[in-house]
Amino acid sequence: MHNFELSEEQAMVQETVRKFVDDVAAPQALEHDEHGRYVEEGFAALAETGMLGAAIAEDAGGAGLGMVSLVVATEELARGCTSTARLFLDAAGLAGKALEGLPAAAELLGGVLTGEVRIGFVGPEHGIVARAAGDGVALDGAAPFVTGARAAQQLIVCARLDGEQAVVVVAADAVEVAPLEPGLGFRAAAPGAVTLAGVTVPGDAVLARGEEAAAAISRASLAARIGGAALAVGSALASVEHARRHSEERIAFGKPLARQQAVGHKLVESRRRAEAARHLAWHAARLSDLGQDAGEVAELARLSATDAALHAADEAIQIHGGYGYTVEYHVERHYRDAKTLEVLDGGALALRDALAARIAAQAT
Amino acid sequence: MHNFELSEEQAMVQETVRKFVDDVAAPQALEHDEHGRYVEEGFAALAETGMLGAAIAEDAGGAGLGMVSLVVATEELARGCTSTARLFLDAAGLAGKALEGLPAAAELLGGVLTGEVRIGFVGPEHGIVARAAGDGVALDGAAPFVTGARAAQQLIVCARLDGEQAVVVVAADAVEVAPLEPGLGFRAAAPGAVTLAGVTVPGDAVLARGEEAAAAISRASLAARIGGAALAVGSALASVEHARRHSEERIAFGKPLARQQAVGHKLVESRRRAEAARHLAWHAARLSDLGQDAGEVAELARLSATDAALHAADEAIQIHGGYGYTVEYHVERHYRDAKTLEVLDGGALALRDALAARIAAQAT
Amino acid sequence: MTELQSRTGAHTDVPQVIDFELTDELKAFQADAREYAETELAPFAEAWDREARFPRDAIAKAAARGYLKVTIPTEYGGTDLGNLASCVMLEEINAACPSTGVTVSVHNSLVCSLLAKQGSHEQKERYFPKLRDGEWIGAYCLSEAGSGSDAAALTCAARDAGDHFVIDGPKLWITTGSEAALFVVFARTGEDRVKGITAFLVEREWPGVGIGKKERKLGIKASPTVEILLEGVKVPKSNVLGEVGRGFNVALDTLDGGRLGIASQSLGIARHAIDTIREHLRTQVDAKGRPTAHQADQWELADLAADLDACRMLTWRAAVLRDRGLPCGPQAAMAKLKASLLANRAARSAVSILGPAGLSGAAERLMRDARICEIYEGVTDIQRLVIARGELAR
Amino acid sequence: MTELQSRTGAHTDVPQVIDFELTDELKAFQADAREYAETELAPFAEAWDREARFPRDAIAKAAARGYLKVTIPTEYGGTDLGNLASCVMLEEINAACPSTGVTVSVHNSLVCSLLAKQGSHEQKERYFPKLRDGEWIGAYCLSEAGSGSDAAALTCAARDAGDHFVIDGPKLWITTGSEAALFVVFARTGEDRVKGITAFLVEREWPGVGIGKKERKLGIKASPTVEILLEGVKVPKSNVLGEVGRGFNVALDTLDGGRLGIASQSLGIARHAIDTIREHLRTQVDAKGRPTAHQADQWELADLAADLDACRMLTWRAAVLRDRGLPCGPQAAMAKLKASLLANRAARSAVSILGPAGLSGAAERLMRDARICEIYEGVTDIQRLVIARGELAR
Repeated sequence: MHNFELSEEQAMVQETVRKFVDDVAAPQALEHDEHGRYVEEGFAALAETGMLGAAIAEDAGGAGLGMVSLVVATEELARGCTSTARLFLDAAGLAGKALEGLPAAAELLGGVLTGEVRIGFVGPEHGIVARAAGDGVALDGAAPFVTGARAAQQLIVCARLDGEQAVVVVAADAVEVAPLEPGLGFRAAAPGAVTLAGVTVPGDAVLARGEEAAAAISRASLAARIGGAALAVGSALASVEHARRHSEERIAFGKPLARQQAVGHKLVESRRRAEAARHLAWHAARLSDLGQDAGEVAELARLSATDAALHAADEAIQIHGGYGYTVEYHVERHYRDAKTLEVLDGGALALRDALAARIAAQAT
Repeated sequence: MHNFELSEEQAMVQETVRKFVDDVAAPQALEHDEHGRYVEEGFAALAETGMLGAAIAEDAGGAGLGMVSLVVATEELARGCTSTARLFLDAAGLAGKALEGLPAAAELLGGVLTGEVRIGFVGPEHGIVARAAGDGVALDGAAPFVTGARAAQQLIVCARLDGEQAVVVVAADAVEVAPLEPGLGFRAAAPGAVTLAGVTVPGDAVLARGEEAAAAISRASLAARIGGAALAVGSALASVEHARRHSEERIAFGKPLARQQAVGHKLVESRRRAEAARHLAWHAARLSDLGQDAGEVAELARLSATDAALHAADEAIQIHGGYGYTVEYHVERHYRDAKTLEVLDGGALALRDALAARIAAQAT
Repeated sequence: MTELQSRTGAHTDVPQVIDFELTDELKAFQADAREYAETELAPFAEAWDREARFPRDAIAKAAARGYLKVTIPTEYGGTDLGNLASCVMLEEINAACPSTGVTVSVHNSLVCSLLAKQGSHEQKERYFPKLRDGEWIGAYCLSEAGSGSDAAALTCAARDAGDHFVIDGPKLWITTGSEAALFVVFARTGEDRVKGITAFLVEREWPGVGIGKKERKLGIKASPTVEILLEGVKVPKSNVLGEVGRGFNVALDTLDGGRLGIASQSLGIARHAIDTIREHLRTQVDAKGRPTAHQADQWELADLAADLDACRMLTWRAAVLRDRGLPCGPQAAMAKLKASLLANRAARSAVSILGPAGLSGAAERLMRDARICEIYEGVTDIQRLVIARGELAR
Repeated sequence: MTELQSRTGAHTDVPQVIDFELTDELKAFQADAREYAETELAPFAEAWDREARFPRDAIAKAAARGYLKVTIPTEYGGTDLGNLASCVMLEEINAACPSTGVTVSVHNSLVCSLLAKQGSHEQKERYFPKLRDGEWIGAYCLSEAGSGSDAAALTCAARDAGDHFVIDGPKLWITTGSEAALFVVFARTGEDRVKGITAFLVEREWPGVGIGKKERKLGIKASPTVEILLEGVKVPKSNVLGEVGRGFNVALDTLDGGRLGIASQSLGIARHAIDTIREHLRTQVDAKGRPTAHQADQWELADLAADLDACRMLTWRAAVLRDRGLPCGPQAAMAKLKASLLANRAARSAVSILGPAGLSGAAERLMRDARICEIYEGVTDIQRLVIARGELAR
């Protein structure tokens, strides 16, 4: 139903990722999730496709295909494996965008984009505090749920340093990363609880501070919103598709479930929300690629999309009935992952507060 | 926040209508609504701008600016006067699009587009039945709520004739049109209850039948969905704007209402729904203008938009408190009109059924 | 092992206090109110709405049945039936005509009940004989243009002039204001936001009392909502209701009763909407009489019916607590919150399910009337605030 | 004038049947169950969930307190406490551990209550002594791969072989199936969709009874859900429960009780979620101890708290009706419908409000456990169907 026009290169991103999803990510999604097993090989294979750099500027070592390419790739990944999609977003979106404009991080960014350096991103919402300590800085704070943390070699930490923002890189083995058992979602994305108890890093680990850091964090935040929306849209569409197939196959009271009006209307409402969110996400990506302010649309998109994903998964479970409560039908996984995504990167309430501030700031 | 790109001519439609709204429609909206007085002069002034033909093909006497121009105009009108917007949509969208491809209706269409012929549109959802009677046909059935009916010179009636669809034109003074007192919404749009009790018309009043009629009704239906969505979006945005202004001005517990988180979040949620619906409506219009199938997106848009409009008006009343319950603050009018629109043109349940059928028809 | 666990008798022997049925006495009262509503209100409510006409005769008939003295103590000629009986009665009245419903509710729960609780013997002797038979209707003057939810922000001034006060300043959104003969007026006797407020009994006929602008409203149009003008009104000190400076507390006294009144109004509107939907769906049957109604519509009916029962129990529970003199602030707020939301949802659904035919007639009036329930006696968010405070203080 | 209206006494004299308080006896029972839940379940529930471990010892302790015999008649050593007491008990247990809750609920409301109502004296004499003290746990085998909501579509076959039946065909999603010693099995003894179904009492140890695949689930992981394999199982005719061909009616008998059990489970989960939210918000105070919690979070708490009270009343009302032997199908469906939706909303809100910290620990488990409440004992839409049918038949 869509004619979201893609450039030739963007279309190639879509095709490449779709193939990766069909061949690698989707077939392993259930098993990795159930056992909480990190999708290590899958992520390595994804990195090998070169897709991690699609949305990164060419002069920073990326392919320069814009936020639209991030949206395309994340949406496709999320249809097959939400955990892989989240790891992709962490690297290609949050970390990638944060590091994109930081000369001090060029080498690190290179490693992230090739997949040689596995990262975890500790966003500004955790309120990590940095203070001068010898030649370097010491970090204090905790982030109760960081995707990729248990597999990360480096953590990119957004912190407050002398009243300014700062971006700091910390070796993962220098901090405490506790496993989350079972943890609600993204179980195959190696999530962990990160505690920074006065860990010290040398001065050159501070990749940026002040305005440079604020800009980096702002880029990461936009990627979290637009890419997060795309992730949720992909998950929502997957839930709808699982539910649709089940409702066609499953017979109750002498006819397929899909012929029950109540079931059909559930699918319609789920798809309605997913499509509405999808348009917002794509629009935000296009605005961003045009150099326009995409902040508000991105916030609306992420709010709409996580709502759509949770709703779609919830209804998909309901359409599956007892089957939906078991781990074999994908939909309970989407339900957990959708709710988890809603809470991450600052959460839905913070988005509402930000949007309310925008409305209040309008001229009367 | 939007960069919905318009052609030069479409931008001119927007500008013209916006000026008309500011100068004519908006200032009179409250008073006409309260007294249930038909916006006769306003509609005449609107017709004089030539806007009724904006979306109609050039070879049918229109300006050929596409469904996007219908969306632009309807959205603008609805911000100022929902009743005028509905009358505009009836003429420029439903009737205009139905008649657009019917050679037999060329003269009638000309009259409609100049505003010389005021019409009421009785859609297929009313199940009007036509049967052969002498040289012409006789029509039976009732439509409990038809906007413009009390001011109409001609009614364009979608009917079933010998198992086929038909489009029939009937002189309004030949049928029974009962006033609706008070009637929920569109009070300034001269709504009436139309009863067709065996009214006979000559053969040439059957403007189309069979496939030609089906195509005409399908065009009208698409216009009702896309244009109806635009109307609802305009209404929703108006409600949000009324509420935002009130919340800035009104002090409670020592600070403006807008500083209460709960109020801010209400505005955010209303705007979120309106913007999501708006993207769907514009997308449907663009698909249609590109000659692509816009049916599904149009259905999603109209469902989303009427939901958004009702929600926004409801919350706007709530933010206004006691003021919102009085007729002076616009928002109770939007509340009534939004609900009324939801029920017209087949209603929301029929849209959900249609969308469910689309999903069920997908290949597995 | 508790007594219950070690018991050996059958459970039917247990005297179960918990119950959800009305007494036979209350059922008879309910039937009386329903008969009144069906015969004296339902046939006329649509016309009263259309013409924005106050139903004087119907109110007189309500008075004749004793409906205007249910909160008046028996020693002053009232029936003092209590909150539960009031709720039962108001649901019936509101199921037919919410304009009549709010008239009765304000008279009973905001004026008479306040006089009963706060008034002096002399005040009661003077006013109850007129109020109990509907000769005088009561109105409650708290709101002002700048103070709705934030009642303590009121500015209407009462100046101490020796043996009397002089009241100045308009009151807004006064239900039944143009028809009432006795007003409870809240005015400022001091600067303190809360302790500077005093309640007064003001008679309509006193010099300086006038009726200002009449509001044109979305619904409950047969209940006049007006501005009450108070210009140099001399009020004898004997007409202070309660104590000087205690007016805010006096106002707080009425909150729970007023909310139960609106919860009951909401129940009546919701029930009417659900009845409308049910009757409509019942006409949709196939040749064998099997229902053919859309699942979507049937499911909506089911959700609404469950919520109606739930909201009624919330309401009646709070009423029973109040009848026993127990605190019921959060419970009354819960009832008002949920019932008012339900009334609106049910009314909107009735319009949707009836389709274009629902755009005029009973369904659309339900939708317009219902909308006020979320606004007066404390907007929805105020109810949430009250409940949340109660929860956080647990 | 009704009796009430003409009364002159104060309303406090009226013996009001309507009430919403438990008897002292039930309160003591409630306190006992709460103490059990807090000491024997709450500290361990998280570990049981993580390890998907059936809490055998805790169930034994429940039995020791008499919780497994509340639906067993006193003449067979039970306490026959009735539905209201069961609901009160189950809410407490489920507030700590929904896996334990569903184990107890199935044993009581699907197995013991059915045996009490439909069983022969001999069957009762044989099985109740084992069931009442938890020596044997009961399981209920109705669902199959092709029949969930549409129970009458079952295909498991029971062939008449003279003095016994031979049962063949697997049963799916059997709660506590791997731990139970007695199964109520529904199987097909005839072709008629409804009249071809018969209920049997089948012992775990009989030849041909096996445990199949164990389901891996979103939540209630400490309650094993398994496939029960029935391969050529010989069942003596004396073990037909009720009559041959009346199995569907037997199954219908358990519906309301089962739904009240899940409604009570939902109440327990919702309450736990609301408690979690309240405790979290209570920690958010400024230096003066004033709450600083977001309005959005406070409002959500308010909505949930009101719904919890409403859903509890819906549940208890249906239980009281059932205790009196009155029909309560729509009422039980209302309770299950609204309470299960509430449990899910409350649990999701707890995760949201706790933020990232809510993604592991108690809140996330609540969200996973709650989700089953909308599925078993009739999915949500089946409840709506039951209620709508009741409404349309009014």
